Amino acid sequence: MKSFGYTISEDRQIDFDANDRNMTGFINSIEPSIRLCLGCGSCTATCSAGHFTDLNIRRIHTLVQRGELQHLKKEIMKCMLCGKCQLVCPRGVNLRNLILLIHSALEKSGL
Amino acid sequence: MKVEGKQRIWMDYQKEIAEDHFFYVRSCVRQNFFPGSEKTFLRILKSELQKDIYENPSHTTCSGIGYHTDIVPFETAMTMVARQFALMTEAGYENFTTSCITSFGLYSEVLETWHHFPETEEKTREFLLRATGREFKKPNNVSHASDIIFRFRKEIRDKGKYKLVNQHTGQPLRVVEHIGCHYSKMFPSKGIGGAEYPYVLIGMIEDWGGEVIDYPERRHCCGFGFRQYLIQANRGFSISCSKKKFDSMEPYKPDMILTNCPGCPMFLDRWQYAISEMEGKTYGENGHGIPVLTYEELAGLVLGYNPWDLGLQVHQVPVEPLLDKIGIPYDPEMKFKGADGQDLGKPESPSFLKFYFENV
Amino acid sequence: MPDLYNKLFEDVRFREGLKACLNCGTCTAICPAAEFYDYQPRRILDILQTKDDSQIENLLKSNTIWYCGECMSCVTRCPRGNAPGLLIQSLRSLSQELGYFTESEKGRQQLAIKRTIGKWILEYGYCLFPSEIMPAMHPEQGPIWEWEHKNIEAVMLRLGANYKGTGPGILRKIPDEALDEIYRIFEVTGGISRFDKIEEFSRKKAKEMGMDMEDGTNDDYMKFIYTANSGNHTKKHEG
Amino acid sequence: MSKTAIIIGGGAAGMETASQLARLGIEVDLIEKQSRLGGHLNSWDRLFPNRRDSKEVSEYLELGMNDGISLHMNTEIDDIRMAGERFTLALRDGNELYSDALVIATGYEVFDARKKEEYGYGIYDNVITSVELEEFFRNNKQKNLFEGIQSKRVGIVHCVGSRDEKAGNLYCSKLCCVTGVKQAIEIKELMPDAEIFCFYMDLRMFDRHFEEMYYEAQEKWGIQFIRGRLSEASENPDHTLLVKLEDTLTGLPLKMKIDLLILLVGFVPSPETQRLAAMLGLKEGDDRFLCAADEHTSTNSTAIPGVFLAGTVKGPAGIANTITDARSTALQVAAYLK
Repeated sequence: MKSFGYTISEDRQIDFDANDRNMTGFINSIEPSIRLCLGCGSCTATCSAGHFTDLNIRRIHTLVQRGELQHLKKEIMKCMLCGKCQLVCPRGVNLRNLILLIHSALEKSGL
Repeated sequence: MKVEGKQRIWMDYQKEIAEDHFFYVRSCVRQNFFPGSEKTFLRILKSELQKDIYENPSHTTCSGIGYHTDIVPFETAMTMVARQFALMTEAGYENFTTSCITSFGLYSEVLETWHHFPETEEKTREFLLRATGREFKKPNNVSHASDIIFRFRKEIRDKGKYKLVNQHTGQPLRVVEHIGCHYSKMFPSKGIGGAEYPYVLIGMIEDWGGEVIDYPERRHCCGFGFRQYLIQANRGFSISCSKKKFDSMEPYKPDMILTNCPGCPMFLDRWQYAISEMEGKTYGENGHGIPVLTYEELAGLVLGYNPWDLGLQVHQVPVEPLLDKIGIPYDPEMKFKGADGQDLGKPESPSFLKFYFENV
Repeated sequence: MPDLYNKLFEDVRFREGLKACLNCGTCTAICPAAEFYDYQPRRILDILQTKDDSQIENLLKSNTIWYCGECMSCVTRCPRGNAPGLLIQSLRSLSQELGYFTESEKGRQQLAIKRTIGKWILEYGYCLFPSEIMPAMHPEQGPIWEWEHKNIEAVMLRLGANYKGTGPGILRKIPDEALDEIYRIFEVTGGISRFDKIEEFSRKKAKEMGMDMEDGTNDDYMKFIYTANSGNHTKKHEG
Repeated sequence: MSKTAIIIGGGAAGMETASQLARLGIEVDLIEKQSRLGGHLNSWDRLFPNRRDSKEVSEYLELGMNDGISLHMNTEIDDIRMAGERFTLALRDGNELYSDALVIATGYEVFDARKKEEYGYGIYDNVITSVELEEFFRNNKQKNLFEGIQSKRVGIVHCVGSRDEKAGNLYCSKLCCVTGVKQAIEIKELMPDAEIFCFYMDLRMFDRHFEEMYYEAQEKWGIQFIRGRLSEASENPDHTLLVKLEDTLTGLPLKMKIDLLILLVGFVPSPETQRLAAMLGLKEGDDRFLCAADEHTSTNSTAIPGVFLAGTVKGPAGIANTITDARSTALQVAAYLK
């Protein structure tokens, strides 16, 4: 194959149908409160780790719902599991458990 | 898909296209890559339709590619446009027609800007006068050359020798149309059929006997993106856009792609070659690729012009399979000959895209 | 720091392009650049709406504003009549006026465009000219272009062009008087000054980067900006 | 001679105004251009937020159609003349009606979804409006909504023709959000294995029990909400739809395959409302709905003495608010005629 000095890229869209959402199902079934997010961003605003890193807990939550978990391994390590997000969530979403479940879902699937 | 729904929208975007007496300006990309198309356009207008169309040798680029790569300021581009209008005014014409979609978009943008911000028109007039001593009237009618072919598509069909029908199966050819972004995305009312379902090429395809294929990525840009192709480091973007379109249209098995923009046919043609070299992937039947034509080339084929007079030999994706389907005779020996049969050698064969083959 | 927001506001394209964004994302949804680059037109409006000059300065110095392909697909869709594509054009103009474009990999490419397209406009009166489109710089043009380029005069003759000829026709020689006129247009309207700024700021940058820069297309800096790609432009996820 | 009122429009607003005026002893002519009273209510299946059958509300309104109300069905108005404090209505059938007060209750119509060209309504096979879904619920409940469709993914598109300069409507239609949530739940009730997505910009759950319904949709029914306005739909070879939007909470463009796309069409003033307004010289707002005498304090009267407004001629409103508004109009009319 020839090289012309550049590469053909995959698009960055969330390709919902191409994503494996089994892990999403697994996480949501163990922690049903995850479904209740209304996207307000209180969690991200208060996030201790978010003040020092680019961790965005709301974005992580949304990505999990879209089946985009594969890249989150490094991302969730930034979380200090302090639980402030959960404290401020107006819908009582257990975000701390979300982080733990992402961890075990990734581990389960060998990622 | 219900075509009546589209027809209703087409009715909403009727556009006035002048009948005769055109002041013609050329396209930089088209002259470089598809000179036969401009030649054919003038031939059709003059000898088939007996129209008056005038070209002033002094007209230049509108600077559109410079403008959209942002090295040319808006004030400069507006004054370049004004100069073309001045040449038109001096020649006594009022109907301005351009071969280029980037230009068409720029002329439309400039006229709209002058309309909404009259001080910019005043300033432009001052600039033009100072730089060239010229003055101008705004055109009465601005059209893209494809609008004109659209307007006279039925006359072309009536004079035509060929239809877009597969002579082996009797079925209409399956045609994908690709509209240049700057034709109507900025100003939907300036394009025939609007921005979402432009009708300008569909009208030609249908009236000439073909069948139009709508596919999910129809509206996607070819990926030129001006600076995105012109700089080698950015070309990955450009090729990825085209690939997205090919992947999306592939399941519909199109017989050809028809375009109205100067750049798009070049990219849709060349990127098929590049994709084949980079990934071994070819589109279309038997590794031949999907032929990409300009509307002038297609009109020329319908009218029975010699494919090698139209410039179909300077396509990287071979057009012979399409000619065979329509039943258009051609002389393979003459494909790469110069004027008077002069021997110019032949292009090399690509690694994967089938370029040379036995005449069927 | 210059008064950036107000400078942008002087550009009619900026005034036309920025009404009030409601952050719906219809622009980003169909933006080809957003599909392949770490880029969201919506974010551009978000930042501009803050009128915060320090954020705008970052934007003017970033790769971000150079990802857009100016296809204007965003303009068709915006439910508030904003035009992200026009805003990009005004940002790019200002970035070049202030020399900020040399601070980003994608911005630095402006010199290469100026020295090709810009030069050809003034020299030939065309944005492109076949003899200048070197197969080596455009390998994707394929064997067909290699053949055509090698036989350009004969191919142009075969296809009915008036290649470098007088009078009307395809790729005719544009009369010197006409070329003089467009040069004067560029002088009067700020085109030449834009070109000079691109040269001047690039020269400064090349020096700062310790690279050789001459006047053509073959010096180290030109080759570098034409081909350099950090590979950091397409990332989808943080971290 | 006792004073009378004419009410134009036999939907919820007109019916309730007529009923209340009759109760107050005022003689009323109620004009309806169709053959049936009830207006849009006849198209709805169940009402938000409690999903009660709309027919119950229709029955309530019909109970009010008592003595003292002269019904003029299938009746169109050609002209209205004002002389002194009397109104003369020239009807299409050649008859004339007279009154001392006039109530405009000609309502709204739903946005024509074909104008939102990029969603392909009227072009792609599997794009329908929220109104068509209601009709389906009302008439074909036993049938499978997905007949001939393989998988069961539904997309519900908010703000179709609302909050949209290009559709000509800058305003929010405010009832579409809750309609979407209601319909999402109803689809899920019919087909528990359906996957349902709402594509929204903001969820305007402004009224009592609306927010709770949103909560229920998420908690009990697993409806998924994606924050981004739909940018375009196109048709796949298998007649499913490819939709594109930005998932704005992740900042990434998103595409997905949808089997059935439901467009939540908003309110626009009905042509009849606009025609009567022009005839009488009533003031239209920049949203083309009619203006009352005062936006806060005189919401039922107009600048013209004797001309009153009821219901959705003044802008988007739900059934409960429409009925409340109609009662308030009736009181104002009664006070004026006294």
